[in-house]
Amino acid sequence: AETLRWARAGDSLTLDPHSQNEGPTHALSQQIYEPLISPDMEAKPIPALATEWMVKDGNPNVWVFKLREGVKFHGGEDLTAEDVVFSFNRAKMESSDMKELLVTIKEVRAIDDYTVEMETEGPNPILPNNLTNLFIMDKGWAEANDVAKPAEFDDGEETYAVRNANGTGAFMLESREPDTKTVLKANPDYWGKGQFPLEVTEIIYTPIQNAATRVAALLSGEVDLIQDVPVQDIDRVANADGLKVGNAPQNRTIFFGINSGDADLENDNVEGKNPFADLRVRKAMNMAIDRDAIKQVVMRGQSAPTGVIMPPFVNGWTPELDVYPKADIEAAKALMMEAGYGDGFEVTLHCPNDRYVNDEAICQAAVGMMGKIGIKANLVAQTKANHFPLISGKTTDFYLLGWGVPTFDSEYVFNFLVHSTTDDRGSWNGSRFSNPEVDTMIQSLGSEVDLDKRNETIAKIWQVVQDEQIYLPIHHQVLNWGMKSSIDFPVQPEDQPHFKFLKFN
Amino acid sequence: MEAVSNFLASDLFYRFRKSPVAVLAFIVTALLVLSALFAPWIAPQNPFDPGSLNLMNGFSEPGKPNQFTGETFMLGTDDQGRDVFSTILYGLRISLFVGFSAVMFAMVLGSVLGLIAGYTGGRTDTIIMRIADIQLTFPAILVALLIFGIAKGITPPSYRDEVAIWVLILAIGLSDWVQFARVVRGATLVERNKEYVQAAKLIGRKPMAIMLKHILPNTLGPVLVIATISLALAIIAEATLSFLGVGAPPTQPSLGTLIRIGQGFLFSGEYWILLYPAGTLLALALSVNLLGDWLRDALNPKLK
Amino acid sequence: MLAYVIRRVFQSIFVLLMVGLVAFSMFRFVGDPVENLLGQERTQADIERVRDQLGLNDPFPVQYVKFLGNALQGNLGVSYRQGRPVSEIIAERAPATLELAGVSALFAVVFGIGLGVFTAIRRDGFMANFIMTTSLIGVSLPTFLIGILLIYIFAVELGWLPSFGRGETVKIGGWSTGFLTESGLKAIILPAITLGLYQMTLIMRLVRSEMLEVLRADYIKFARARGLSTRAINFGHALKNTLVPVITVTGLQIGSIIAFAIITETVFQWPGVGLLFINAIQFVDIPVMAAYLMLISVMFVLINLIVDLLYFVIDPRLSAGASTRGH
Amino acid sequence: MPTPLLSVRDLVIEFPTRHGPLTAVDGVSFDLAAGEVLGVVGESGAGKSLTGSAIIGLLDPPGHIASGEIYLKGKRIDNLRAEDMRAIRGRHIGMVFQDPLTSLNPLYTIADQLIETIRTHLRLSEREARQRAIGLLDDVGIPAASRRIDDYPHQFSGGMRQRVVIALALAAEPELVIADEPTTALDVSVQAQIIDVLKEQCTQHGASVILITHDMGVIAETADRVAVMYSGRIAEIGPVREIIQNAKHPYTSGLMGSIPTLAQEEDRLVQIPGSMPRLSDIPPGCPFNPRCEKVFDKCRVQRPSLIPVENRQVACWLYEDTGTSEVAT
Amino acid sequence: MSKVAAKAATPLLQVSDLSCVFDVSKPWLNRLIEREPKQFLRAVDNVSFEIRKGETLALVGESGSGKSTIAKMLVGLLDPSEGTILFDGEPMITHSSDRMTELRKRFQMIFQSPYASLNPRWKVADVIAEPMIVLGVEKDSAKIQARVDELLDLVSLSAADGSKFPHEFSGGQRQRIAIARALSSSPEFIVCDEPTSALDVSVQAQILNLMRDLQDQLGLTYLFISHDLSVVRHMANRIGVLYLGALVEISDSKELFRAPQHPYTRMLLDAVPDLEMTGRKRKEVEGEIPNPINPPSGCTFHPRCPFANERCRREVPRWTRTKTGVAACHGVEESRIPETEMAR
Ligand SMILES: Nc1ncnc2c1ncn2[C@@H]1O[C@H](COP(=O)(O)OP(=O)(O)OP(=O)(O)O)[C@@H](O)[C@H]1O
Ligand SMILES: Nc1ncnc2c1ncn2[C@@H]1O[C@H](COP(=O)(O)OP(=O)(O)OP(=O)(O)O)[C@@H](O)[C@H]1O
Ligand SMILES: [Mg+2]
Ligand SMILES: [Mg+2]
Repeated sequence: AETLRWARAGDSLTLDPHSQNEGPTHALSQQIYEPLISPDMEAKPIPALATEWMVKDGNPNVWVFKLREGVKFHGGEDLTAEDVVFSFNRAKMESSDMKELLVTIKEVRAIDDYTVEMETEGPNPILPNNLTNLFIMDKGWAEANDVAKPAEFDDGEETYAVRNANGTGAFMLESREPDTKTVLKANPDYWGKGQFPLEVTEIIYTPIQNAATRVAALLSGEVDLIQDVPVQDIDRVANADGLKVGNAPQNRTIFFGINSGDADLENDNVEGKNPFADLRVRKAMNMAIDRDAIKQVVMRGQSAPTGVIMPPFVNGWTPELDVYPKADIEAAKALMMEAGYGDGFEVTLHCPNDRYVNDEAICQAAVGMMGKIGIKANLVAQTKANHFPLISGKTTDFYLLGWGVPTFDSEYVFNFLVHSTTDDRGSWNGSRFSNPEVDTMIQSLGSEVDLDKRNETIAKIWQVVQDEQIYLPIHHQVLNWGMKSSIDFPVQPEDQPHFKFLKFN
Repeated sequence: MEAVSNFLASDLFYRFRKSPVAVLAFIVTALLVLSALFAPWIAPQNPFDPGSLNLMNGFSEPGKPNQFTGETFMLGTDDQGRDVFSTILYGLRISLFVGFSAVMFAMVLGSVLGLIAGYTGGRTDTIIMRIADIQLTFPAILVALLIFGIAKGITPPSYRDEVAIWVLILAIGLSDWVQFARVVRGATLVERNKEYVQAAKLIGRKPMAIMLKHILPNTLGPVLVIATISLALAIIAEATLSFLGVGAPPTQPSLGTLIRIGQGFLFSGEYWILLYPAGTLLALALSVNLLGDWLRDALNPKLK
Repeated sequence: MLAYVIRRVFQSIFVLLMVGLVAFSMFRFVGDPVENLLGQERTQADIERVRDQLGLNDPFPVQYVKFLGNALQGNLGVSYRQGRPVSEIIAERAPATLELAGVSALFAVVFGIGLGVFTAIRRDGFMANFIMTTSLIGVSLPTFLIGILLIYIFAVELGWLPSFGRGETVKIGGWSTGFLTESGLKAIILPAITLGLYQMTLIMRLVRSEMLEVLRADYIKFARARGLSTRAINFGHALKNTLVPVITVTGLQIGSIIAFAIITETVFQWPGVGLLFINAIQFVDIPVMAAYLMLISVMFVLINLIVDLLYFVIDPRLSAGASTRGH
Repeated sequence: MPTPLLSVRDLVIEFPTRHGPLTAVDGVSFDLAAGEVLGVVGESGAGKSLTGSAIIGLLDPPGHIASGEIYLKGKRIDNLRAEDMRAIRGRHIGMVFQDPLTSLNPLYTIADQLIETIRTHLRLSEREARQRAIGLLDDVGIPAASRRIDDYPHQFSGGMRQRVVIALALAAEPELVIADEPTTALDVSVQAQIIDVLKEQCTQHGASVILITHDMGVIAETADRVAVMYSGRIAEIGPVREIIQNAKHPYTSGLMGSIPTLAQEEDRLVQIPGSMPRLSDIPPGCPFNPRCEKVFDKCRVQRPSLIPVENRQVACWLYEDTGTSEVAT
Repeated sequence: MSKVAAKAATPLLQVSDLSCVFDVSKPWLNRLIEREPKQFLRAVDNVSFEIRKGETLALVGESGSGKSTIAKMLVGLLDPSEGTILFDGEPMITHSSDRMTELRKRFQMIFQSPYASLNPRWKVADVIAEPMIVLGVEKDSAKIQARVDELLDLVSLSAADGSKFPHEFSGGQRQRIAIARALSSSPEFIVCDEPTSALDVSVQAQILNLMRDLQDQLGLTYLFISHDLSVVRHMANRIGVLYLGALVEISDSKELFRAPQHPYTRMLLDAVPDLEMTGRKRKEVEGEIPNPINPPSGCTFHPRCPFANERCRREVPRWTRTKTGVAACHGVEESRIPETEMAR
């Protein structure tokens, strides 16, 4: 029997698999519940509860999923197509946080006990990518415990599913004290026996928020694995006896947003004009950023500098796009001069201080770099709860943001960051960039079945994004997990450990 | 002139000279205050001018040339390539400024309210002291957090940097005025019944004049003691608020902010980012505290 | 005395209302909870819907009155973040904080009074001076730094004590205690010292100066003149008289121990209400924050009330002429 | 001559200061017979209290006995170990302080304080001690003593409290009671009562008394002998009646003249110019010389010691060779 | 000499039916719960007297008898609850501030404690000059300086002392400074509240002498408050005896000591220790002062009075002319108190 003591900064918010769409929450759910298609330790989709899936012959609007047979829930119930239909419908409900991922799905139906069909509004070639965090619950259990609906924030009662779980996963819930300790036990009847190592018999999961304390816990041997090793402590952990650090590029890119769309800025000292509207200024800023220095010093080598705002896993990414300019202050200054801002200007830079790896330090470094070309950036660093509303509320003109692409497709990026802000798109487009042509192109992606054609459009849109320099990409984040040397466990790009893969040596 | 020679001949000064702890504490405090005052002339670098920093200098070890730039820094550099020595000097400036101003603010507010409460008595007294009680009911750190929250809400984001320091001063000051008010009120209650106050009333002196000219100077002894000790507390409070992320802006770090930044590097071997600012803070707070302690004993006639 | 208690209670209620109001007004500024509740993919319509559901669109006074009304019925709302009743969460977390605060307070009071008495009696001794000077270090470093340093020394370098958490806990009724297991007892040492150090120093210095003052009092001199033993004088006469002023400050300090637990709990990942509060701030979990602030002030008010009543027990002058202490 | 109860020899009390030690009491010597009442008068700061405190071993540091000896029943007590001296205090020497309001611990009942004192010195059970305590309170004139014994000090008036203090001082039947201005803080009409109680009790228990006071009147009525102190020294010591009616030392006679009396008719009081010197600048020679009308050269250089004149002792050069009074006024 | 001058003079100060009541009730909630009524303390109870120009009236009485309260009312530090005070025919309380300033120039006060009556943070010269400046007696700073020097000289200090601080002086010297301050606005009337009770006898003699010298020189009128009968006798032309806030006897100074009328006056005199050693045996004084909040009924002195009867317990005595002055005593009125000449 091997116990694994696991720690990360934040706790899962709820055990209800559909009420929060958030990393740490899914990370815990992944151990207990399973989706149809699950990401593996390289974030590649592999069969989980579904063994096969394909577009239905003759109808591009329908996906067909074949379910795994002989799967039992922890409570002993058999997994059937009924449960899948129930779970999808539950996830589409108003109070679900997963519904946005499923908007294109019109209907989910059980064909027989082990076949499910999903009909979408139009052809949706990338639908399976959206399903890796969509967990399947047992219909009977949910109904018996009155949790047929995901928990609502406001209805005052705690629903059973928030604290209890009945999944098909490799681990079963033993006990849970939110924010303190959660204990999982190996599922003796797991279908995957023989397919996965399944060496862990017990997981003790403790969130430890304070970075220093978290590292201390690992160093003092009180935990076996921590997910968020501060970059500066990597060496210390790696060099410590019996500890090692694993790393992998993460599915998240860090970049600066600049308001190039408005006629005038709120947060600057230039009257009646928007300096960011001038492409030369944006180019100059891009050139002023020394990404290598940020990598070298701020990130301690733990980042991949980039010239584009999408991680390399994403469809649409090319090495060419990823190329970034070398820092060139002189050239940048010249551009500023040319744009008429030789004397610089002042602007406020908004930054979160508890969201991304060294977010505040990156901003500080950027302030210095901007300073070198005459842009005086006043840094406002604050907690994410204050930061993000500025972006979505369009009240910041210069800000730091990190973006991951759960669908592994550029469309996701375009929808949120490039499309003009409308009711259902562009909600995070703090650049205020708005180009009707580009918008049309983005809209076409959703229903384009011809993948080549679709990729062509994607490339075109990226070209505009790059030419217009609407964002200033910085780097792709790198994940670092610190663990006992005796553990053999790769780092998962989505920061989601699947402990059924973990091996001891 | 006369005042100086009087002071030099006074018992206070004599006792001061005879107390090695007090002398040492005074020297350390004076050194720190002076170096903060003259930071722009002493510091090799202006760490508050981000444009002049070179990120590549980051994490230079004290006294060793940087592996990329070859530059050498006496006390090393932090994660932003700021010279730790310079940053300490500038941070000290901020810490001392915040500390002094907060204590000043608390002192003026507390003394005035205490004076009015003690002198006027009656309902005014009750109201003021009730407010003080409520204030005490609410832990200082929460008060500070609260004020910070409110100030953040009502100031436009772009001015936050400028107002951050003032908010800090307000927050610390507001959580600290009560003890001044209590002490001054207590002293005022004693003084106002003394006959010299009656003598002043007798000739028709207005309450304002009596409070300011007669009573106030006689309450200054204890106020001074509290002020000294509060100064140390305010500096620490500033550091604590910085730890909670509501302190001085990171581009203009105070000692507290520096420590908050530095504590992240405790395990990674860049001890200097934490050690030197923390050492400075300790030296400052300790010597100010020791001075306050000594002053309290020295000014307490009963303790001779 | 009854009148006194009644007056205190009324004042306390007033204090609570004030605190509630202030606490509540703060929420408007800590950030928008909706942003955290909804994921990246939310639309403007979602935001509006949730705001409406949470009553965030009501005018501020309406929100406050609603909150108060519910609070009076013991309903502190539901945590945005955990989706559970706040009262339940608090009930679950309170034992950790109370145990920590209790041990810290005990540590502060026992050592504070002990060392205070010692340094007062041995006023000019080397040990006393040494203690006095080093004790200042305790108040010259911010709490969080002391905590981190303790972790570094005792957990990482020496490996003697755990660096975080409460260790094993045992549930007795609704109360989970760490006092009954070895790991639980070990786990509380560092946080309790971190949290209590400042207060200990304060109490110690206060006891010392009060005691020195009392030792000069006429009745002490008279007690000496009657040939009473030093023990009887120091502990029977001087200490008891010292306690009268010390009690107030100690009461206030115990209150701030609970408040300062925020920092200690953050550093030691101590699963108490302070940590809950800090998490709540980050997630703008308004109901939790409000409940926490109210809880803290209720505790403060209670402690103050107890302190005030203690006076009546200790000082016979008060129970006779209850008005002698009026402000 | 039998050994006196108390004998003070050349007592010198000093305070170390930054300018060297200050001598607050300088060469005080006197004897006290059993059952005798010795009055000590003098202006504020003359060293009366210090002398009293030194005898009972309660000088507040940094004050200390720099030289001299104190004997109680022939046994030297000024150099005893703290614990031995403690056993003498209360048991052999009792003390009454000036302010009855602050002499009692406000947090304990009268019974607590009395019983504690009694049981510290006498082997008595709690009940016996309580009985004795009630008896003591009765003796000092506290009405309904058995009921009031469980009251707290604040429940008594000033006069009653001073009675309690006297009871406490006498609790273990000391042979010597030092009363340091026992009536100054009390009302005029009560003062006399307290002095009466004190004297009566001491006579009853056969205790000697050192009565320190400003008030010549009190001394006149109470004391057998009086010592007049000036600047830390005894200026004149002798039987009360004679000193009051026929003071020898110019200071004493000045002092007597400066007291307004009920009988006096003069328009002006006798007035000694100036004031008593501060400890830090006591003039050489006789400390009174700058204020003395009859000063001559020797007074300014040489310090007079007590010279027996008639049946008293005077520290004044006027009486140096005569030994009798020729200049008496 | 001063005593002679006093004879002809007209009243400078007329006090009639003066009372001062302090509300010493517990807070209302306590009263509500403990069902107690409001409590009042009559610190001064219907006191009437007058002081003629140039004379010294003394008030004696034990602690708490209301001496200081009367003094404070006379100089305007405390508002009377009832009664009037006429200063030179003018009511003491005027709301015109000009009139008030004019009045204030004419009276002054000397306090008991030489330590508390001088502001420790002020230089002596400033202390003395303050009344002049505030009352606008003198504006020119050179003249003020000259006047301060003159005053210091008048009280036998040197002009150089003006630049020192109070703590550099002995108690007697400080009281001289306080006197100098009192004189700086050239008042006619000075209230002295136990000016020497904190001083040693030898210094007391200096101060008393100084005060009498000044009275002769400047024609001052004194209200002299003390609890010390021998001092009072030395200073006063007439003496008023206070008991529990009420005047019980006013009489010519010498007469009072020769033939005290009121039993309380007798008791006070009896309590004075006998310095002359005449062998007079003091009479044991009975009891203590009652609580002024609940004073005894009738004549408040009756519980301690050896001559008290039913009437004394019931009825408040009225003023009776006596051979020596006036007294408030049923016994005196009924002439049932034996005429004991004092044995001296
Ligand atoms: N702790 C001290 N340090 C310095 N000098 C002291 C100290 N205590 C007393 N003295 C000095 O010793 C002298 C004698 O003091 P003592 O108390 O015996 O006077 P006293 O005659 O009792 O006066 P009083 O009548 O005011 O009580 C005084 O001049 C006083 O200033
Ligand atoms: N402000 C006040 N509030 C309530 N009671 C007061 C106040 N001032 C004086 N008294 C009371 O009035 C009475 C008379 O006081 P006052 O000070 O006039 O007495 P006194 O004769 O001057 O006594 P002493 O000799 O002690 O100075 C006392 O019982 C006192 O307690
Ligand atoms: Mg004395
Ligand atoms: Mg008085």
